[in-house]
Amino acid sequence: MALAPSSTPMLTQTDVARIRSEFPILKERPHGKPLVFLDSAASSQKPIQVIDAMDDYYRRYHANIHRGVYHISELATEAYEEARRKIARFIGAPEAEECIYVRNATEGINLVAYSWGRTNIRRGDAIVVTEMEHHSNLVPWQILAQQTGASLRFVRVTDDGMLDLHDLDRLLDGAKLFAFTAVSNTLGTVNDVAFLSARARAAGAVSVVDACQAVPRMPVDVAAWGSDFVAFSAHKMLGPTGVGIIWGRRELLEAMPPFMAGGGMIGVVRLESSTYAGIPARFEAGTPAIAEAVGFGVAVDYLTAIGMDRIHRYELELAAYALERLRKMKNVVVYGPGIEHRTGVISLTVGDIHAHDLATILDSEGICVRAGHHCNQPLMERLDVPATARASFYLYNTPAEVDALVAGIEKAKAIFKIA
Amino acid sequence: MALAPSSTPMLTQTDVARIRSEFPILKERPHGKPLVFLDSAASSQKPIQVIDAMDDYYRRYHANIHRGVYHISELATEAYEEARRKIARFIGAPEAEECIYVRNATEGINLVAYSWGRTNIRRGDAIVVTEMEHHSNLVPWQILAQQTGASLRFVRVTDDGMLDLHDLDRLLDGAKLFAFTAVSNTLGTVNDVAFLSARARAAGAVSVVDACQAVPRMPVDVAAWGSDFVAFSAHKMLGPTGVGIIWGRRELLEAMPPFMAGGGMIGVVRLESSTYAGIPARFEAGTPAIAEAVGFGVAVDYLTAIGMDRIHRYELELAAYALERLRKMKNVVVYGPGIEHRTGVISLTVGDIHAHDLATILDSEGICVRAGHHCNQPLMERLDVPATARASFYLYNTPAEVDALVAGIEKAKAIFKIA
Amino acid sequence: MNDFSGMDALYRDFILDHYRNPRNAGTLEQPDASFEDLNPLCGDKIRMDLRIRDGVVEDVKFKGRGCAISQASASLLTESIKGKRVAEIDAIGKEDVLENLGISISAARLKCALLGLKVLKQALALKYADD
Amino acid sequence: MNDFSGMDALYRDFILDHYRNPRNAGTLEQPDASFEDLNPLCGDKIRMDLRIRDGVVEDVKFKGRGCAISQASASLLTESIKGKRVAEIDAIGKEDVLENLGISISAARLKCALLGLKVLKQALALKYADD
Ligand SMILES: Cc1ncc(COP(=O)(O)O)c(C=O)c1O
Ligand SMILES: Cc1ncc(COP(=O)(O)O)c(C=O)c1O
Repeated sequence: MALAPSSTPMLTQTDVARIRSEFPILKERPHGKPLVFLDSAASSQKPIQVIDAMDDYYRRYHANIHRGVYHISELATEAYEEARRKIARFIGAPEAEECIYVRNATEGINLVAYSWGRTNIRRGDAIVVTEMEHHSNLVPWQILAQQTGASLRFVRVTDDGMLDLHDLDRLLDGAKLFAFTAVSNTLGTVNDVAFLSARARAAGAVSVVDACQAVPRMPVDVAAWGSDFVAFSAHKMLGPTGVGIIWGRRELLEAMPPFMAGGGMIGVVRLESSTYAGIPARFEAGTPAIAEAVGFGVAVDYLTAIGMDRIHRYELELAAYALERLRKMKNVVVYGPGIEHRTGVISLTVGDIHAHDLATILDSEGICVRAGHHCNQPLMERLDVPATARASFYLYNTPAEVDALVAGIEKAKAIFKIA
Repeated sequence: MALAPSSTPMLTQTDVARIRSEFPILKERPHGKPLVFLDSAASSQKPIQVIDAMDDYYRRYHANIHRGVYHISELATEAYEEARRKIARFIGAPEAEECIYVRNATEGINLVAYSWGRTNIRRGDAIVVTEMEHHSNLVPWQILAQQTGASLRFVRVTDDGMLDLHDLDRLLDGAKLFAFTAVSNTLGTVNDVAFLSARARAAGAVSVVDACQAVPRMPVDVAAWGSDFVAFSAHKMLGPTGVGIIWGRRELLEAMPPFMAGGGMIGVVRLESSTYAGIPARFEAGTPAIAEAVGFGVAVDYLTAIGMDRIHRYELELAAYALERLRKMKNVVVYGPGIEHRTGVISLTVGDIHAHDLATILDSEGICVRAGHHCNQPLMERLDVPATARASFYLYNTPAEVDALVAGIEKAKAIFKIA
Repeated sequence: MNDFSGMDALYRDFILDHYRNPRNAGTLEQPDASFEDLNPLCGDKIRMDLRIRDGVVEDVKFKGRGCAISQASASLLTESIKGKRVAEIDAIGKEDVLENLGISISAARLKCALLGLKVLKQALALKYADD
Repeated sequence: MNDFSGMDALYRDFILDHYRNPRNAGTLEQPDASFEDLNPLCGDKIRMDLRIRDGVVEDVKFKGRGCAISQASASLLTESIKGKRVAEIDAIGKEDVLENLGISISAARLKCALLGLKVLKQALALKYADD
């Protein structure tokens, strides 16, 4: 995907300095070193605005929502629904009611697998997924296939970490569902969601997009994508843990049976049977993550105020600089495609240093990277590497932190006596 | 259930004053009146310790858990697991790993209905529930019955709001599962969980206890109860929204297939199929509610420090005083059993004033009560009342707030020109 | 009683009167249009039956249960539509209902106040979808 | 190099040596006891094969992949158990393994350091459950 053309100015050093000052955790000094947080792809840090909004919620207007007629319950209900509207606008959802609150993207995908999947997938049907899926967008489809007697088909990954699309239409032929990620959480590969969604639709398959790594880091417009379901988590985009969204097209959601049942999602309940509420309530059984929704809304405000196109471009700048420096290092292997096909997520290995050992040594320098399979075991098999270290960049990172990463890798090489 | 004998001293006025000072929201003045929060059965307020713990988490050590080898991720993982151990101790769970984090009690019950239910319930099997269940412990069983071809049987409710147990053994005969609440959220009725669990076991049925209203307000020991599954929510017991627990006996949990699938709950993932982790990870797919678990642990610390037996006795004291005052009022009908069978949840109606109107008038006096069916539609049918107003008491309430409630009801009567 | 004047204004006499003595209470036999709905969160319920001749509402009855706001609002609504043309009724909006009630309604109670209108509109929509 | 002395201590020469030149690497044909396990969160994997005669471990081989800590720890463990009685091996605890490594391990890496011991114990448990 090419850079979206934009007339808004770049994030300057001053902007980034201000942003950094709003993230309290960046003042921490693990092992006495400044925190260099390069693991935002796993979970981002939170600005003070988000933390304060939840604090304020609990201090001033916490109450259960929807069923309360008193003042603080009205405030809580309104804040919960206002956050839904903000999130809907943020991703270009035609209607706020199409945005269902879930715990995380994983639950969102499972909701589709249970509610849409169990209703529509039958023995002999085909489900298409890709070889670069996070376990959360793979294992639910494996289980659905096992339980229904459907078959799985796989879009393969090329040696440079891109989707191998040469036989896509053959794979999609007769398929009922196509689940794919917008951005690889291991390689940073950016897929063409609009193209893939259109191919799915042309084949009569429903598209399920794992947008966990896309919504935090680039402008997203689900209507322009033309997808059917899109899942993402608040905690990766400056929001709190415990909340995420599954967006779906109204016609699809309205035709789906409930996933979980209980308080808040019902119409008329009799002992023997019940009717259910419309969307989004039908899919939000029980007391929801209210404070978390409020925090999520403020996270979206924060990102919107800066501008997703600027965040995207800044992250690409950091990634380009990191790739340039890392590719020059001896005995460092960087995985994934070139900068024109990726975003700020970089997987690498260093000589015969296992990724865990590398991460431990970087940690001793205050540098946080992830090590392991990144919930991408099949992709690791495909790349024939047991584990990688992964550095991921976000709006609060700096070129100096890229330099710190490079210096940390040099120290690891020295300790392991590698040239 | 009789009051647990205890040698610990009662909560004094001074104790309660100190407790109140630790709940920031109690300083709010809705409509210019002091907040009188009598809706803790829907969701409790939070002490500053809980709010600060989550604030501190986000400011100092937020990171995704389990897969991070760096310092703050270790801190987050340890805090998440330490909270699990605290909660397990709090409810007398033999092992912390038997406590599965869920969003709320509703999800906990659905987890059992999907994972245990779909594996063990077959056409023609019987599922027993009671007429006083919250929708969250009724509708999941209705759906399970519909999907499997099982039948539902109902333990009825007596006119004074108790379970009618005269034909319990007949109802349980041949049943596979018995789902019941420990405490009615509408009537405050306290059921004898140990007795009901034992009858279930004797009949060969698995017991699923909705402990949403029990764990916050009385000492609970799931091992002594002898139940199989127990569900509850943090937000009703001083903890945050977005987290709850389903506890289950290890043998049962270990034999159950996953509910949701994705990151964190897997063993080996290949493209075609996967193996799953042991408990509790098997049931915790995706990034969990980490900050919320941390807050939940602190809520449990707070309750433990005061002592659940004292909290229970104090709440009963308030309830007894409220019952005494309310029962003396003309045109006020109080539902449910006598104080010896209940806890501090009181449903009432006032003349021909609809519960919503009553709640609106009370709100104008700063008094928060719930109005409606309380997610108990079948029970309302049974009691032949379309809606009630419900006042519920907790450790931060005072006798003066009972007086405020009584005065508020008098005002409502005056406005509605009722004697 | 001036310390609860806000509530006195909300539950003014004519609201209580419509609540306790709803106008056009009951049902019609073989109505030309009919609909029942409820607010599942609070349990308020309203059914409306309409007799329509040549595009004019000749008669209307409603049956319901719920709070003073929802029942009085429905009662007032039935009074205001009798003898009106369907096209005129189509034009009735939320604001008209609230103005008719003459009281200020909080967000939490808005659904109560508007339930009658919602049911009325559904009844007409169903009828003219059928035709 | 003294500014990363902590890491130098962790990855001291003899750890790197055991990592790069694991002792008793490989597999045994027809082992008397054998087990393979992995740490699913990080992907470290170890298999251990044992030849046991009269309650004494005559030979042991291990095969694995993973970090320096897990592989060096397993290598050291195989060295320490060769010729030992099964009863003595039963008595080996986490502390012994950590002492043998001679380095301080953070909570996150503890599972790495102990994977070899876990596999060894499982292999023996399986064998003696079978007998
Ligand atoms: C008895 C009972 N069961 C279940 C629930 C549902 O709890 P939650 O909404 O936290 O899932 C509640 C509270 O609403 C309750 O009081
Ligand atoms: C691409 C991708 N999909 C899915 C997930 C799962 O997200 P969560 O754990 O928030 O459900 C992640 C993050 O872990 C991810 O990066």
